[in-house]
Amino acid sequence: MPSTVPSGALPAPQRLRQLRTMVRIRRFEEALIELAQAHDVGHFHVYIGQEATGGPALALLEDGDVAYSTHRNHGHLLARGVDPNAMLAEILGRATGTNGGKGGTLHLAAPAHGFPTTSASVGGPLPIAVGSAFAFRELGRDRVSVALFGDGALEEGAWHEAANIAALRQLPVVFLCENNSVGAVTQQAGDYPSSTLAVGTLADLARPFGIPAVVIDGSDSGAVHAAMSEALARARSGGGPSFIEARTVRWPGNQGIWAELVTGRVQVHYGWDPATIPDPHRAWFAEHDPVVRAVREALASGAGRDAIAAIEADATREMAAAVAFALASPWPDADEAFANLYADPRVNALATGRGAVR
Amino acid sequence: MLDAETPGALPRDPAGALALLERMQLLRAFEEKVAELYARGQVAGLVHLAIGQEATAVGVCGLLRPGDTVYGGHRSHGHALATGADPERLLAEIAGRVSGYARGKGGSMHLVAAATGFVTATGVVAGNIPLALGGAFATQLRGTGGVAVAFFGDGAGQSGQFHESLNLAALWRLPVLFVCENNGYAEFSPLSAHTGVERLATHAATYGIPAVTVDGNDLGAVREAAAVAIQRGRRGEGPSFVECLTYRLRGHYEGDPAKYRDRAELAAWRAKDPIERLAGRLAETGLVDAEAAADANRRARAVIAAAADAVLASGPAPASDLTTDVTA
Amino acid sequence: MRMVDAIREAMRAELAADPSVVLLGEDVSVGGPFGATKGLQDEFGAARIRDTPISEAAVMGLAVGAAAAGLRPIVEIMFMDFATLALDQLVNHAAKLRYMSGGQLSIPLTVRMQAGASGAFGAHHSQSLEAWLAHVPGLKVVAASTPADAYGLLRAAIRDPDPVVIIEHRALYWGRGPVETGEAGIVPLGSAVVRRPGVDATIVSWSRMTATALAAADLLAAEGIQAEVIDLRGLQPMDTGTVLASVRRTGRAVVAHEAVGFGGLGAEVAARIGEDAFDALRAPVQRVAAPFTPVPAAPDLERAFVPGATAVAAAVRRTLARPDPHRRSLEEGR
Amino acid sequence: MSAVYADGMALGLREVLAEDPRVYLMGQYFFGLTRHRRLTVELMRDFPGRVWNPPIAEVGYAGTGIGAAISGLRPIVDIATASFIFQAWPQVVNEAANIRYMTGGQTGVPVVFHITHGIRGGGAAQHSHSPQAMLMNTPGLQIISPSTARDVRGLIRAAVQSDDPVVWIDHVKLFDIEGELPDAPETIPLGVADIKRRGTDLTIVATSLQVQRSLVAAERLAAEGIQAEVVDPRTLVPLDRATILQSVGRTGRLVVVDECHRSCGVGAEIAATVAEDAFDALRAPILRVATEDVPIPFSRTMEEAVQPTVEKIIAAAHAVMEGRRPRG
Repeated sequence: MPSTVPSGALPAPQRLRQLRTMVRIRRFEEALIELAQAHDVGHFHVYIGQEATGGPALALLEDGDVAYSTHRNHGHLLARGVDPNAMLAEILGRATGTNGGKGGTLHLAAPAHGFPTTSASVGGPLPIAVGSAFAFRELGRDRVSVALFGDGALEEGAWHEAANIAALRQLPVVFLCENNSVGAVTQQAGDYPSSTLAVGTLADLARPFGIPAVVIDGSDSGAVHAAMSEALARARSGGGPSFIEARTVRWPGNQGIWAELVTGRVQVHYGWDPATIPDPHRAWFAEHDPVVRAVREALASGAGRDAIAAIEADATREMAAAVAFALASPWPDADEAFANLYADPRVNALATGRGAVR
Repeated sequence: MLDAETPGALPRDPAGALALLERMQLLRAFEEKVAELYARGQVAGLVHLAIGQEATAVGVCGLLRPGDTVYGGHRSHGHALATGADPERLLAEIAGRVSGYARGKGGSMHLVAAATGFVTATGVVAGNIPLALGGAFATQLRGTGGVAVAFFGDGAGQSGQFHESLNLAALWRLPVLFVCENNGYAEFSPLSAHTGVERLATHAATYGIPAVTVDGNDLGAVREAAAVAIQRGRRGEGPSFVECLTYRLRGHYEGDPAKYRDRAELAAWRAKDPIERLAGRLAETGLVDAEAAADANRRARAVIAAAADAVLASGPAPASDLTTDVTA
Repeated sequence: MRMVDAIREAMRAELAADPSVVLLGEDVSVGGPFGATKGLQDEFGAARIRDTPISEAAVMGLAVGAAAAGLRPIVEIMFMDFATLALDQLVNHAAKLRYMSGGQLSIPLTVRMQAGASGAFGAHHSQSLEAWLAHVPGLKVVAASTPADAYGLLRAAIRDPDPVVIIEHRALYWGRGPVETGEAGIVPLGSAVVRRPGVDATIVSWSRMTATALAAADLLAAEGIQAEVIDLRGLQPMDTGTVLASVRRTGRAVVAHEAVGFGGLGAEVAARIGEDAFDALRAPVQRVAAPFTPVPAAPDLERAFVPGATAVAAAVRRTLARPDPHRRSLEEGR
Repeated sequence: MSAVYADGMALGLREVLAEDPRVYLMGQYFFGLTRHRRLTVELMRDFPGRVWNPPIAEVGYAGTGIGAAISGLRPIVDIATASFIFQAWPQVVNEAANIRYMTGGQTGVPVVFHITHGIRGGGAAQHSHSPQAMLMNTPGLQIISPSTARDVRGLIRAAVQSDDPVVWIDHVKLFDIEGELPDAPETIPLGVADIKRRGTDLTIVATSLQVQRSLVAAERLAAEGIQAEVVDPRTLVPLDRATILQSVGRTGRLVVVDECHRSCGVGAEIAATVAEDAFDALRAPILRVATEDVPIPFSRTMEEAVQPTVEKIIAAAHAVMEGRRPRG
């Protein structure tokens, strides 16, 4: 059984910083779901319920570190400071989006913030993350590459091949598995926690490779902070890869294929006034919601309610503005569809048949 | 573990013991003949020999019964022979003759002898492992008690298909036997250059698949481990994993000078030749004396020599066969 | 009946008729993302209707092995894009085992793949990759444009002794049409059908583009141009005879598909027409297809990516606008 | 200076390794199992640490190459036998090819994937693939397909210098083909075809090994008084359509020779595009000489029958000269 990391004790300012990120992620996703009621946004995946994993973990990365995310990437990008205006615009397919409308929700990318590309192919990012780690090592850069993935990615062969290479060459990569399968509707595998993986503990999959592995409560921002700090330090000091399994409980709105805001918007005062939590989803907010939990922990660390309420108000305003920005943004020109296939304009023109060849 | 009365351990009757020895000798004679024909230019293509690994093929396949299925890889002449496939038709296939099992369409790496349960071999490392799962799935659905066997080398253990297959077999409790013939080399480099994992059986254990590592040059040890695993499969208790530590005495393929390994290592493994070890043990126990063993070897070589003569006399695969068997 | 229901009814019929038919896929027990398999597990049990891990390679390989052992597996690939993950098993194993074994093995495997660009799913969930599969000897590839064909082709595929890939366009799933169920509804693989007769030009299309081609034919009819629309249905093997017969009558051809044009199946159709109906051609065969780019996510860009009826109609007009002097001079020169 | 193709390859690799410290070779089978394998050994000796032997895990190390390229290296990833690229497919076509476009131009993937394609003699169905048509249908990849020592050396430089993924395709039967190498390194730009032989009567567009076969065919045709122009596109993506169209514009007749399977092969695209844009110039149907639509059979006689040969090229040339289809 891999070791587990206990919740760390963090000071109030750090708690508040983490909380700000988590509330911003939540408000972003809530705004997106509401937006989808009125506009044809297409299909997307939200990060609600996992904020305490990506928020604190990715806040620890430094300039030049990279992270490779998945179809459920919005929270990851926000955690590293990507502009929500550009993110939402991309999700709506607008010219002002992070990818100029060519990626959409599944492929949000922001290289300047350490997200070179985002793959929506399950397991796809893992070998690529290992490759960045390989480059860092060979180039003598003290940087770390993070592979972000869900429990499903471990069912792919790509995981096995990537883990083997990372371990064989002791590469500076962190495998951060966000196991949100707890409470999933399709769970039916009897003895196993995941419906489609025949292992008792996902982190056990890293063991044969000799990769240090921990299981943590992904709703516990202190535990995430501690585990990620250790993994990053190991990577930077030449100690090779690490594996973190962060377990979270699935948000009730994520039960179907389309996210639904069945719980309504979270209110930070649920943290100090649990009686105000609406009934149907009381248990989730009170016991599992990482945002409400972070509010409680911030209070316990000495932070004031006013400061927390201000964070919420700021985030609400920020995301309302992002929605307005995205909706007001222009659509890309149809000609844009033929740009960016290749860097060399001559090759691009030859291949697409558009634009000047020479 | 099994006691001496179980079907896994070496037979206690001289005829049974001799039959196993003779089958191993047949595999050896067959592959030496392939090497000879290859050197003379009478066999083309990529040819991978398993000389030195006969105990795993004969050890496992000798325990199978009709309805069981076997799925091999690029080094699988022996596996096919061990299921009882006809040496002449196999050799003809390897030599690209019309009398081959696949009328020359498959060749050395893609042998198929469906009638004896050797469903297919593949030239893609690890590609056969999921196929074996499919055979196991079919017998599970039909409730026949049959098992499927996947033979693969240590190089396959680093492949994603290997991982996916272990998971799926464990999840669905498929009656499949994973036989890893760990001969220490993945193509041209030692296993340690491919993975930090020393025993590939460790991966199986992660999925809760019962896994053992045995001396793959000891026929008795292979049979014992395989027998336990096969029984488990027949009883509906799911997959098993047997890692056989062995060695190929020739290069990765015919023509490979195998300079990447040293003479001492080769000599040490020659001393552990599975056929000589079995013969020695049978002589010690008095079941089969040296003379009987030598007679058996002569018989095996005669069978192969006759097969080779027939193959060389038979015609090449006709070009008119080219477009048949693409679809039904 | 909606196409998605027709697909389910086809599977239901074959599952009921033949106990060796099994269904494997991610989340098929709950119907998959589009509901095509809904209720089948209740009816046929968890042994035959199996949820799989997200392990496309192993699942495809397992299905190939099961087919070799006599089952008739149906594999659902949630998005055709994910076929990339199973390609080794499809190309190197499913397609080849009969041939490599000299006919000893049969692989009666059906692979359903949902495909196409709609709904702004972006580059990893929108591709039409039929040209790859049609290039692989040993695989059969079909695409349905109507609920009736979705039903009939799928039943034929499941009964076929060889691996068949059936391409289902996501944008067609909820479209309705008459479906004749039962044996009479079975559609033979590799048979094209003329959806609309015409005399002036031939439009060859499949999958969603057949509706686009028909819309183009309506536009042209208003101008007095009668375009014949062929729905190829079978992409490999291809019913070249129906195509050539039409082109020999009309002398002009347009091939319209949603996949990327360069290296696409349209090139194969055009090349066959050029080889075998050269003398009948009165204008160059025009290809209408997606540009040589990945599928963009933005709805506007996606619309720019998928060829529309106006593009198809314009291509037909181009073929008609050509005078045909060189052909005559060639004849005279001989 | 005179050199064989493999020497041109080795020289090209040596030059890019020496010039650019970001270049890494991931894989050791650049020369397959041929006698030229020693060239890789020499590169390993001269560029220590820059040549890596990965596990048999194509998805894993292809992706590793992609990630390394994103983060500042210029890896040349050797998938070896082209048939194995199907295992790496998700990374090559779904990740590498899409990233620049999907990210709206933010992230480039300067990786090179090397494969050795084609009918090699006894490779059978799983070691003889020519997957370039499938790769060609994948926007985002560039494909180089050299046919001479000079071209491979110059195209390697272009591939490594490109900021986007390149698939580099060799044919194992090219390795021993003699050619001339210029004294100084040169870069041959992507998307520029080369007219390998001038002629006035018909155009033969050929790729990879088939360029060499077409040149032999052209010499024989010349002996009959037919002057064939042989155009080598050298890169399949981007394709230099202009050079091909100009040639057909001059000759009015076209034979396309390519080793892919006929249906949806490289030849289909070239035939279709010429028929679209040089229709008025065409005086005969375009004919394709391709590998038949069957898996590659193992046996020599059948292998010979499925692939493009000098004789088939000549027959096709005669047919287009006469304005008819060849018999059979």
